[in-house]
Amino acid sequence: MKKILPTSNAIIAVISGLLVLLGYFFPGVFGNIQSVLIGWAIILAAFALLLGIYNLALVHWKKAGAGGTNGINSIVLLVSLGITIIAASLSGPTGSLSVWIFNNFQVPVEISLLAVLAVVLVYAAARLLTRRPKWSTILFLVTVLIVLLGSVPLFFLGEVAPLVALRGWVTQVPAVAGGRGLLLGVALGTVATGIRILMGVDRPYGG
Amino acid sequence: MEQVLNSIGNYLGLLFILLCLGLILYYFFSDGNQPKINLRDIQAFRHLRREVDLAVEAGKRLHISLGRGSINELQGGAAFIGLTILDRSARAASNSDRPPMATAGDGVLTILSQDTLQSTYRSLGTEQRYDPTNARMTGLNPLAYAAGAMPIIHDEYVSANFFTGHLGTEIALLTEAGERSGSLTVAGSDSLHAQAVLFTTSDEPLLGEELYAAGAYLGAGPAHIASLRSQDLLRWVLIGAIVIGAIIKLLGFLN
Amino acid sequence: MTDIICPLCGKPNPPELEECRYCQAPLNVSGFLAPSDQEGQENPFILSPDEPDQADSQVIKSESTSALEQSIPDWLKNTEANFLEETEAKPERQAPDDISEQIDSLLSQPSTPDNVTQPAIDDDWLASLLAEAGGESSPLSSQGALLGDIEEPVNENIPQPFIEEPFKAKGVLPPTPVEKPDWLTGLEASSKIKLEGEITPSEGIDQGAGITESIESIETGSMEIPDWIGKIEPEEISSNLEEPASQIAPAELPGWLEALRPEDNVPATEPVEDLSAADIVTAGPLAGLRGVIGARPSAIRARKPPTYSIKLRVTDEQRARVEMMEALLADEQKPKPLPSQPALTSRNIFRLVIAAALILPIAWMIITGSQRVPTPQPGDVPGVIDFTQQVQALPTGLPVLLAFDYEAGFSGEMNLAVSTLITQLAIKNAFMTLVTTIPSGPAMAESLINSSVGLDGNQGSYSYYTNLGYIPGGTMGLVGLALSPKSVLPYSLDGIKVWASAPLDAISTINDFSAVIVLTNDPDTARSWIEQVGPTLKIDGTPLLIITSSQAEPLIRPYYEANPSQVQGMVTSLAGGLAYGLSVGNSQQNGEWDAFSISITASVLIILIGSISRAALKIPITGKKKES
Amino acid sequence: MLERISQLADPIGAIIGFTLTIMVLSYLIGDNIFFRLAVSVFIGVASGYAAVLILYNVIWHQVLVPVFQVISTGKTDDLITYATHVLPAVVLGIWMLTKVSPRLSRGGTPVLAFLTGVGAATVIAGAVRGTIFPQVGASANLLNIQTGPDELSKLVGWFINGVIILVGTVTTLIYFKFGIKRQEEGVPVQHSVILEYLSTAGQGFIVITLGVFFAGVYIATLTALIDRIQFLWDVIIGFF
Repeated sequence: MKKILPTSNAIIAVISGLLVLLGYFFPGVFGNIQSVLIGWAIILAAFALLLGIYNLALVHWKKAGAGGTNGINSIVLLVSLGITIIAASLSGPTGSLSVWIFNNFQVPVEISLLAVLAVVLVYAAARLLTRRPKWSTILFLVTVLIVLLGSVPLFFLGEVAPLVALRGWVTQVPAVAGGRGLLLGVALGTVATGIRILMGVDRPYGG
Repeated sequence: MEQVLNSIGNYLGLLFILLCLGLILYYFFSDGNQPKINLRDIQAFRHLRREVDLAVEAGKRLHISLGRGSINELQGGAAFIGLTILDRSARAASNSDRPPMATAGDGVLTILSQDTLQSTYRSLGTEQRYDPTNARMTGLNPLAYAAGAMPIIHDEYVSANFFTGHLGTEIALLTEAGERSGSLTVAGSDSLHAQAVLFTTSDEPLLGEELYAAGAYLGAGPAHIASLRSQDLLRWVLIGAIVIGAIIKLLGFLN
Repeated sequence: MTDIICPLCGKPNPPELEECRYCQAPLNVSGFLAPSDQEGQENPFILSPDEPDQADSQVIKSESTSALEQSIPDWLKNTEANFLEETEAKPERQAPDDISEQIDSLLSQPSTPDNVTQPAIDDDWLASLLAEAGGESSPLSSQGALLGDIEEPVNENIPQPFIEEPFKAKGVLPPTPVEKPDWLTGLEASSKIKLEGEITPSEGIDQGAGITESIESIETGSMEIPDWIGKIEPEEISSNLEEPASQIAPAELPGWLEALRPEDNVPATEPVEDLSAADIVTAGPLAGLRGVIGARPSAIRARKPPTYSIKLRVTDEQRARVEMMEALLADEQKPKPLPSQPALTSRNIFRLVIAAALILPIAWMIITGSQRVPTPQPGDVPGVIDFTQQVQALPTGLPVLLAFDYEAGFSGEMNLAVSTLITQLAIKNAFMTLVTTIPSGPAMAESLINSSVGLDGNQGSYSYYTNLGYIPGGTMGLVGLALSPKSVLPYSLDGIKVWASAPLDAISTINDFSAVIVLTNDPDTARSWIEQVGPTLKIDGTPLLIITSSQAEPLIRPYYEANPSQVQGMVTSLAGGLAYGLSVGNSQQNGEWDAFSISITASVLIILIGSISRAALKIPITGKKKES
Repeated sequence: MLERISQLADPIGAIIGFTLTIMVLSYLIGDNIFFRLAVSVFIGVASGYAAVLILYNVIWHQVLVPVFQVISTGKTDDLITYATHVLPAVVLGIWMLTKVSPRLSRGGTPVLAFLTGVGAATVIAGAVRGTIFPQVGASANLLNIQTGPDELSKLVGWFINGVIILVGTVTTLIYFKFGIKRQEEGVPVQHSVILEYLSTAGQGFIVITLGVFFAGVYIATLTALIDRIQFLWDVIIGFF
């Protein structure tokens, strides 16, 4: 049994993967099977998301039991989780109550977190050269400055035409080149990773 | 060129995948006869390996962030890599007082990371050490995920963070937390804007394709080496396609 | 660790003491430093004391069997016999104590001859020596007196390698007085080395100097000496790490010779008397030992090396332990995170300064509602004109797929463009089919439509739309949506089966929408739409329009610039939103553009100053660098 | 802006948003309890909303409602469709719920294996069809003489830019090459000299790209900061 289980899991993964993959290239033959399997996977993903939320609640339930300031945070989290679930269930995801909670709790915190990132990022950029004194760092910072300066009319100088032109060129020529290379590299890695799973070599499902 | 690609696109795509599969299989099985490939040095992986040992020594915890990319998405590849690294770290730190902790921003990924930990401990014969709450989902949207993982970095005696999955701008919150808590961050992501953020905020950024080499560099098995070698070969195939295609276009054929 | 071992009682004493604290014997004379001494190389006795013993004794044996044999006087036989008796007696007494094999072998060796045979040699040697430089006798004797006691035991065996030297000499020349100078050369050379090696911070130097000068002044074949030294000294330095047989030997011959010298200072004519005289005359521990003449002292002292050898082994281990301990301590310190508090404070200050430098100008612009910076024109922002035209070209009243795929966090950047778009679609009376691939999308869509201005100019009055909600499954969800939307999202969030009624009843695949407009901040979500849904859209030429954040622009731009373009129109970031608003005659802005402009200027200055100053001042990187 | 509009009509919401914004921005000073409280609220709200949305969208609309419809209409087609498209997924989903318990969790692994297999296939197809082909095609198409400008002056610039993008793409790909030349012991192994130069050039292109992306990300976060300050100011003048 111990040996059979992992093997059977791998077989399940390989077969389901192959069917879906073939569906992409031979829609006529495998198209229907593919769409059915994808439909299943979508529903399963929903179940998995519920499991994830259960995990979230469980972790914080334990933390709340432990007490301390973290316990308080966990309690707050659980309470807000519960209230949101109840409120959104009663009024529906697009009900006025849900939208009100969304607008006044989620939106301000999310934007504020991004606002914090603005300071974090400029701070990191300011000390990057000290951190990694290399030619690539200098090139990186120069590029950042060019793009920033070219993206908006400067407050005191107004629009600096050459900078705008330079920014346009940098974003449309070298950046596109590097971006394509990076994307292709990532795609290569992705394909290889996927194929390892379809080969049954990588078994992240604990087979 | 593109018309050609479009016309026979499907079959060409299948051909490409089969080529990749064939190459991996070839290198996988011929690995025994051939001398092992030399991999170029990637500092991040060197430090990642050392950090695992140091963490065990210092009785500290490793935090592996698997990101929020569901395996059902295009970014699944990065998540799979994150799971590979989780497995390697759990094995290496199996005798540590504080087992590694995984955080994810997606349900399927959370369950998969739990499975990975459990099967790793099982294979080491220490299944009693498995605690499902060591694999956590900290939030369901990007910023919620990052915000939920920050307290772990601050409070859980984390000595090193590996951010190896699909993450976005929010990764800067995690690296910032890592810096404030004095833990090392080795990070890679498939998304370019996350890489740009990591380049400035992370101690050891992994650029682009480097993330996908993690398995090979962390000794996850010959299949990973084989796939690296096939990637190196397919790289030239792509380069050839681009150059030849460009020349053909320049000469005005296929229009 | 630099104990001085008492030559008499063999107990360790602190180096600063002049006398043994147990038996009051003078210590510094012999410089019996415990082998663990760091400058151990300076002291010949430290160089693995017990092996030299064997080495010496071998030398003596070989010599006694060879050239020296015939020169052994008869009287010697008796003393030899006595000595043998005693040396045989010793082991019994010694056996109880736990002594290493070296000592046993050492004791069992008939090392007698040397003590007695030497006079024969040194007799003549000293004669010639004194004849030529009598003045030197006193330092020599003193030196000999000092060294002899310690060295005799040490001299009892010298390994073969070294003995080659004198042997060659003897092989070449018959045992006649003529040979002595040559023979002596080796002795002098090595004795010089011996003395140099022996120099201790105390009076050792003077002695060494005295001896060497004397010998060199006497020596005829002194040109050989440098070679000797050159050859031997480095070996001596490293000898306590290497095979003793090879290195220590050269230094030892003079050892036993010098050890014997004092006995030879006494006229060889009447040894017995002299010995007894010496017995009485010389003071201190040496006197006591010498009184027992050759055999006994050597036997007694022969027991000392074990002490040293044991000491040596122990101290080696101790040194090893210390090194291990040091290494451990060093390792222990490594993983500890650096004391982060002070670093954190300094970083926090720096961070706060930056925050202030960013926030204050922005606040100033916002508060004053400044309008100085010109609003970007549609032509300046790539994609805006195409986007506007595509929206204008949409047929009236037909369904449009609107994907609300941006996080609430980016609403500050995107809401301007999105609300403008919603107003435009409302003007077109398009049926907005709202979908999303992120969990917070529906609420975002709902609140934006409620906050947008409808046809009648009232907020939230536009109701010609349906919210299908969330597409689970990410990429696969999008693929499913592209293939058959109604199977992925059969109902609206209100629970209505929208696909059964107009206008969506006409929709079978995603191509049937008059346009697909993706509102996303995430370049990867945009890629998913372009790559998964785009190919399906291309079949019928349904336009794919994107409103996105500036963080996604660099990735989406190539798709827009591509030929043929995979994205037919795009509006990016605040600038795009303003330009788009301007292109449809809506030019609302309240100091935000100015704030944006001044904050960019401030950021550029911060990055510049930060890089230059920190790089120039070489401020150490704060935080936990775990570089080894 | 969204909040600005809402807060005029809704003072309570405005105060809540104002307070939460201040609490989060306090992280600039350092990690503190207020920040964590605000973040806890945020996580709870976001996750709760997501949970409800998924319940609505999938479990309710795709799994439960069709059952009532089939019962009400009694159409066999619907029944068959449901039995093939939904029912197995529901069974698998319930099966997957065994993951809740560590003891039973192994039982649910086949479901995850299925999900993983389907996901891997999607990933592969998406990467090949969505990234590799379009990007290679677009790169090859750069120098399409048909799409080039007519005037000679522009044509030169167009050609140079096209070549630069080509070179950049190729050298970037070369930079990632993992295998390196095997050399005798002791000698540090590395790419051949030409490859070294090419990959250095590729590194340059990568760094420029990352710089452009970083600037984009920074502009986005900066806009968020401006939006927050605007919001705070609006609330202040809204009340005083």
